[in-house]
Amino acid sequence: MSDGFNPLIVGFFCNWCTYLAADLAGTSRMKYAPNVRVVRTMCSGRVDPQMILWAFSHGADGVLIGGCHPGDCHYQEGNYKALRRTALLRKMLTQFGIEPERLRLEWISASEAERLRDVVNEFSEQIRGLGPLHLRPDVREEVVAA
Amino acid sequence: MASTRAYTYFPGCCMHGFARHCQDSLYAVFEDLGLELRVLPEWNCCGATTYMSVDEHQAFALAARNLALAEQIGLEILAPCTACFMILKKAQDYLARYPEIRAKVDRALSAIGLRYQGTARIYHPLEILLRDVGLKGLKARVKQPLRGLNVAPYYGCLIARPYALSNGVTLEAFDQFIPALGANLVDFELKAHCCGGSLTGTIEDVGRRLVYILLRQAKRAKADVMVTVCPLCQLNLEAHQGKIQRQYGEDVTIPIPYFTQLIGMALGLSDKSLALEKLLVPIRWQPVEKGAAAAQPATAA
Amino acid sequence: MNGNGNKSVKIGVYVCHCGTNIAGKVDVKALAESAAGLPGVVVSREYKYMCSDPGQDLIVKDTKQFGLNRIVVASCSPHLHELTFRKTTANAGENPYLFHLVNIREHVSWVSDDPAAATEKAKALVKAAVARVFWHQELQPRRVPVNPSVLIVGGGIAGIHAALTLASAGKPVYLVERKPSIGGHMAQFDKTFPTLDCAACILTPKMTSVKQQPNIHLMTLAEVSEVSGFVGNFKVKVKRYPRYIDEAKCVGCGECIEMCVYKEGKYPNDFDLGLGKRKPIYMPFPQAVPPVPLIDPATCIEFKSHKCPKGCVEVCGDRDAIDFSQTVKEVELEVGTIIMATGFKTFEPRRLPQYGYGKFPNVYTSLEVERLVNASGPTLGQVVLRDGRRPEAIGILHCIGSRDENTNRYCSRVCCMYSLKLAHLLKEKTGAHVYNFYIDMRTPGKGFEEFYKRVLEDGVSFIRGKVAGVTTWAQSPAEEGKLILRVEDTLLGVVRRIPVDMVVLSVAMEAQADAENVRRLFNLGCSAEGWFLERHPKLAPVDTFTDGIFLAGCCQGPKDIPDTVAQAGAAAAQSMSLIDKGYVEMEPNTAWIEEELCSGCHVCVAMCPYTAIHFDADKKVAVLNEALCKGCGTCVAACPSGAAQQNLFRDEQLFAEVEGVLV
Amino acid sequence: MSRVSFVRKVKYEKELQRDVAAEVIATPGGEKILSCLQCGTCGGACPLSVYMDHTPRRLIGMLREGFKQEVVESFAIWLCASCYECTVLCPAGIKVTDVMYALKRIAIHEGIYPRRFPIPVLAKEFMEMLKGTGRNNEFWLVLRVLLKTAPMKLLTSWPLGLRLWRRGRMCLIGSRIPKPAGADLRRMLEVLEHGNASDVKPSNVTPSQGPDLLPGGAVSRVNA
Repeated sequence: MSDGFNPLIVGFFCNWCTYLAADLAGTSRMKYAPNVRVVRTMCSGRVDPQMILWAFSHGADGVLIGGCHPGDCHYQEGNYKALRRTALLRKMLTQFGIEPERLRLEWISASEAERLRDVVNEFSEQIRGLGPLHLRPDVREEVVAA
Repeated sequence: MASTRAYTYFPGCCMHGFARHCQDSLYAVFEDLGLELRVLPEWNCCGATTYMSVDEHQAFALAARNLALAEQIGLEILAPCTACFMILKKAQDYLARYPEIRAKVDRALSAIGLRYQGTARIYHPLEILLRDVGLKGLKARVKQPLRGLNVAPYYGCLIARPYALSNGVTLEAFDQFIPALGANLVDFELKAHCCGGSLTGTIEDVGRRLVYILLRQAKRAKADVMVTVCPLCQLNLEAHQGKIQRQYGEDVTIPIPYFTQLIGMALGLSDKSLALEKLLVPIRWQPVEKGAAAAQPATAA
Repeated sequence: MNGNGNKSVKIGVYVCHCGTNIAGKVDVKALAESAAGLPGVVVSREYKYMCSDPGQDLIVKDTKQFGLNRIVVASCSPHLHELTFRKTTANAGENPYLFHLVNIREHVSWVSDDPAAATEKAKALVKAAVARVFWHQELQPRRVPVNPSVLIVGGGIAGIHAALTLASAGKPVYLVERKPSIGGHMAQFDKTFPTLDCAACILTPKMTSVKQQPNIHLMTLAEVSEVSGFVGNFKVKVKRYPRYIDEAKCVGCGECIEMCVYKEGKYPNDFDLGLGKRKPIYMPFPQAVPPVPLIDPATCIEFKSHKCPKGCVEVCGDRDAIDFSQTVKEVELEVGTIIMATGFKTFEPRRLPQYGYGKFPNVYTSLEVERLVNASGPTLGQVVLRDGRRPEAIGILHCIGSRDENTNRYCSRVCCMYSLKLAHLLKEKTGAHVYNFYIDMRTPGKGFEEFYKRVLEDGVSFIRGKVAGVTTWAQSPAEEGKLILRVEDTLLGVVRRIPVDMVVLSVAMEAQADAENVRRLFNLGCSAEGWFLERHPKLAPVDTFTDGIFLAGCCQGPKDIPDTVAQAGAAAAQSMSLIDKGYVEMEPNTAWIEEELCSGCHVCVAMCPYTAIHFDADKKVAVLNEALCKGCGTCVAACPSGAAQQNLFRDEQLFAEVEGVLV
Repeated sequence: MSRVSFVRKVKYEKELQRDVAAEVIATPGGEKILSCLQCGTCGGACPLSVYMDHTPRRLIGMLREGFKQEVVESFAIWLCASCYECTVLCPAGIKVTDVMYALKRIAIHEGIYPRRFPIPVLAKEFMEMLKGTGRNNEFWLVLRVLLKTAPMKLLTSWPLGLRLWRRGRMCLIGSRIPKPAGADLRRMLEVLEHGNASDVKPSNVTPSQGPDLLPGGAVSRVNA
């Protein structure tokens, strides 16, 4: 990229909604920023706060969690659990010196390919604006241990 | 009225010229209803439908300057000319939707120490009357019901199209102010059909033909008057009646009051304060005697 | 330690070109080369089509030759080919779950502009997969028996055809229909294109068969209210609304209708779209199945005042079929598979006020005209306007609510053909001059183009242009009293004003108004327009993302009758293939709890939406019932001690994958 | 019987200028012209299409195919009264009115319009007046436009002017915004015109030399 910083973003996408939206974006040949790398989980409820911290401590500049819309969860309410966990984790992130905006949770259904594209683009730009995440080495250890 | 509501009034250029009577009656009616109009200081022309043909960024900047000035005051903006109304709303829409226009306009505004935020709320006065006075409120204030007067509503194009009217407000809802004044509402299918705008002055044959279609249809619908909400429509519809009559050999004489003139008549305001004598085609309507009017409730029509 | 004990891990990486789909953007050579250098990778190759037989053979051969015990394929979405390559892995003699698929097509090559960035992204994803697959373990799929009963939701032609197919193969079918009769939209049509078969003549025998087929349990005036369970073993609750006439006792003689205090029909008949009138007790239409009348409590005097002489009850006599005391009942069903056949609704043209529907009485929708031309319709097939006149000129406007950014962007597919059919029928019945206003004429079906030609030869006017609006303002005496259509004739290059007596709006097909609720009830996906989402647009058009639930007919998208019937047959076959196999294999992605690590904190117990976890008070640990676990992994994420783990998504696997993507 | 004459009509690819579509697409509101279905809703809806040499639909079709000359010289673009009916109804979501504005701008910029044709003159006079006073005065505007286009029309227009004058609806002394604000306004417009705030005189578009407009007739390219 021309302006130097190219953010690395880990995307945790649930198998039933957001992952499929990403598939649909592909079959629709929509173009979007290449910064998000997707890790598939069955449900956004599987996304462990430790996994998010793990990502930040291993070089991620942002983490995007994609789940089904409220009421649409394939497993009834895993997405609500994800919602509560991210809210809590955001508070913790500040203590580690990580801007809470680096963690984003979005509801994207299987048919919302355009939304997926827009969210990925927008989030990539936002993280680009925030600049690279520089974790202090001691904090990094702390985060890994957390 | 206990409390006075106030609005920022954006007159637009014609209110000082050929639409003097529109402005006079607007002031009279608003004052009577306890609504205050405060002229936007240092306003400039909105750019109208013409400027866009020469330079779009300048056109948007002209509108944005007015909006930025109005934002400093914070009151809702009233634009009684539907061209101004539409242009201001369109500018707001485009400035929100196209960052490249916004950037250019922001830069131009900042050169003169202004900042545009996009928070202004823009209304046509009829919208405000129906919202803040309401049909019930209007009915209650009618002193001189326009009983027996057949009124065709004519809105023209710019108030009815993409950037127009707040959510949910329809022309059909607008129509209701006519029965509220005690007059008969004429079902006028062409109420949002274009009057030709400035074509009456540039490509006259074509412009006049459009006006003719409207006048003829209003006459056929047995309208006594055709009420307008836009000063340019108002001028177009009344100024060319003689020429049209000669050209098409058909009597198309019909008074074209501005809506505040009609409302003012029902409110019992004086002809002078409503500038009725400034109309090119005078309204010939004799009010029913006071006793008879009082005997029947105004809502009967 | 790896996922396989201490046996050394040997990974094979296979990069698919997918023709140019991947190779056109991602540098597949560089990708394979970079993978070759990753720890544990023994062989790394790229190949044109990995999913082809030679591609799969390559994996099998390599596995044997190099002793591979882990396979990574970088190709398309796991929703497309995960199963394919798991089978390949099994064919190579390894456990199928020692495989991982990397999606570098849908998630990389198709969505990237810049080849360099795409290649970078693909490298990261492959690196992650290699790191992840290291931790994979041998797993066995779970087997669950399949209940042979099938629930079919919706009794239009799709539901009817699927029900008959399954029932004749001996499968028990529950057919649930919301309306008082089955038949759906097809029962309302007059003729069908392009053959002009009478719709009733071909549909009613099938409707009667439904009634006679002992394997079909028909429930009309019924709606599914709750769905639980999963493929093979769904539990469904159905609400049955009262008909106030006992179906078992009624013989369908119709004498009760005769004896109603209303001598004439008074209320708009649903089936005739309000063009005909019915009594409070009525048959939806003559060929209704079940052939039993119903009572509308909102209009029946007995319900309103309890003062009706009740001629209906009297004439029914000993049969005693009329029962004013019926109430809503809920029944519970157990089924193994479900077929959705909930159909469509027609576009509401009041949304486009320029066409004057609802304002001008002689503006009709195409469905209304189907009733008007139908010999058993409200006018007995006479095409007369609402004011009793016979139309002399008729305009049929295509694409109302279709191909329009302001309403629906899609093409409804059937409107051109049904408009041609209506043009033909209207011309035949009235002798009127008929105009068709179209944007593009779409007749791509068997016999369709021939039919178009026939209608052209009928002398119908075809004007290429979308009518901008319908008005009544006349510009000349010839236009007085007419509906005037203003249109640009785009082929002849002139603007025309065409006065007609009748306007037919060829309205779009839309998803049912409650499609969103139904979708949630059955846990289905929906397109933005509200159509139920098929598993794959080409290769799995009747499957859904919920195993065991299939789609038939227009609930999946606009289609004509032959396509609907074909899809209904396919859905029935898919359902049957599950039933006849007798069991389904489930993804072994269930969770388990490591007893030694469990601190007995109870957190996971509350997390599980399926009550699959309970607390063993003696051992003071959580215990997971694998049969109830659906594999969401929420408990795993919540477990503070790492005792809860999920197959295929173990912590080690996911952490390695996260680390891997962060090159 | 008069003699039949045959006109050979063919359009060669080399005559086309496909960049004109790109120019329109680049202006706000013009971005959707590539999704035009050629359905003709705009032409059917337009109250003025019956007077146009090319309907809006044809203009968009020609624009897409690069018929620049025909499009920009079209009389139709000047007939658009910007009533927005087409924009509201277009099934492809094209802001047809904005497309017409873009075409007018191209035509004015390139000076392609008939000499003495009032609409572009009106547009430019309007702009000049605004730069002067910040507001528009119809009396002077009409006077200036008529003087530049059809001085003879003053003779037929004066009765209406007189009637308005008598009723106090003609304002000879134009309303203008206060001096400092007027300077602001000019400065703002100049920033947009020149990209900086320096005091540059606005460039004047030269009107073309061409035949007078024939009613309903063709407008030929005149400054080539």
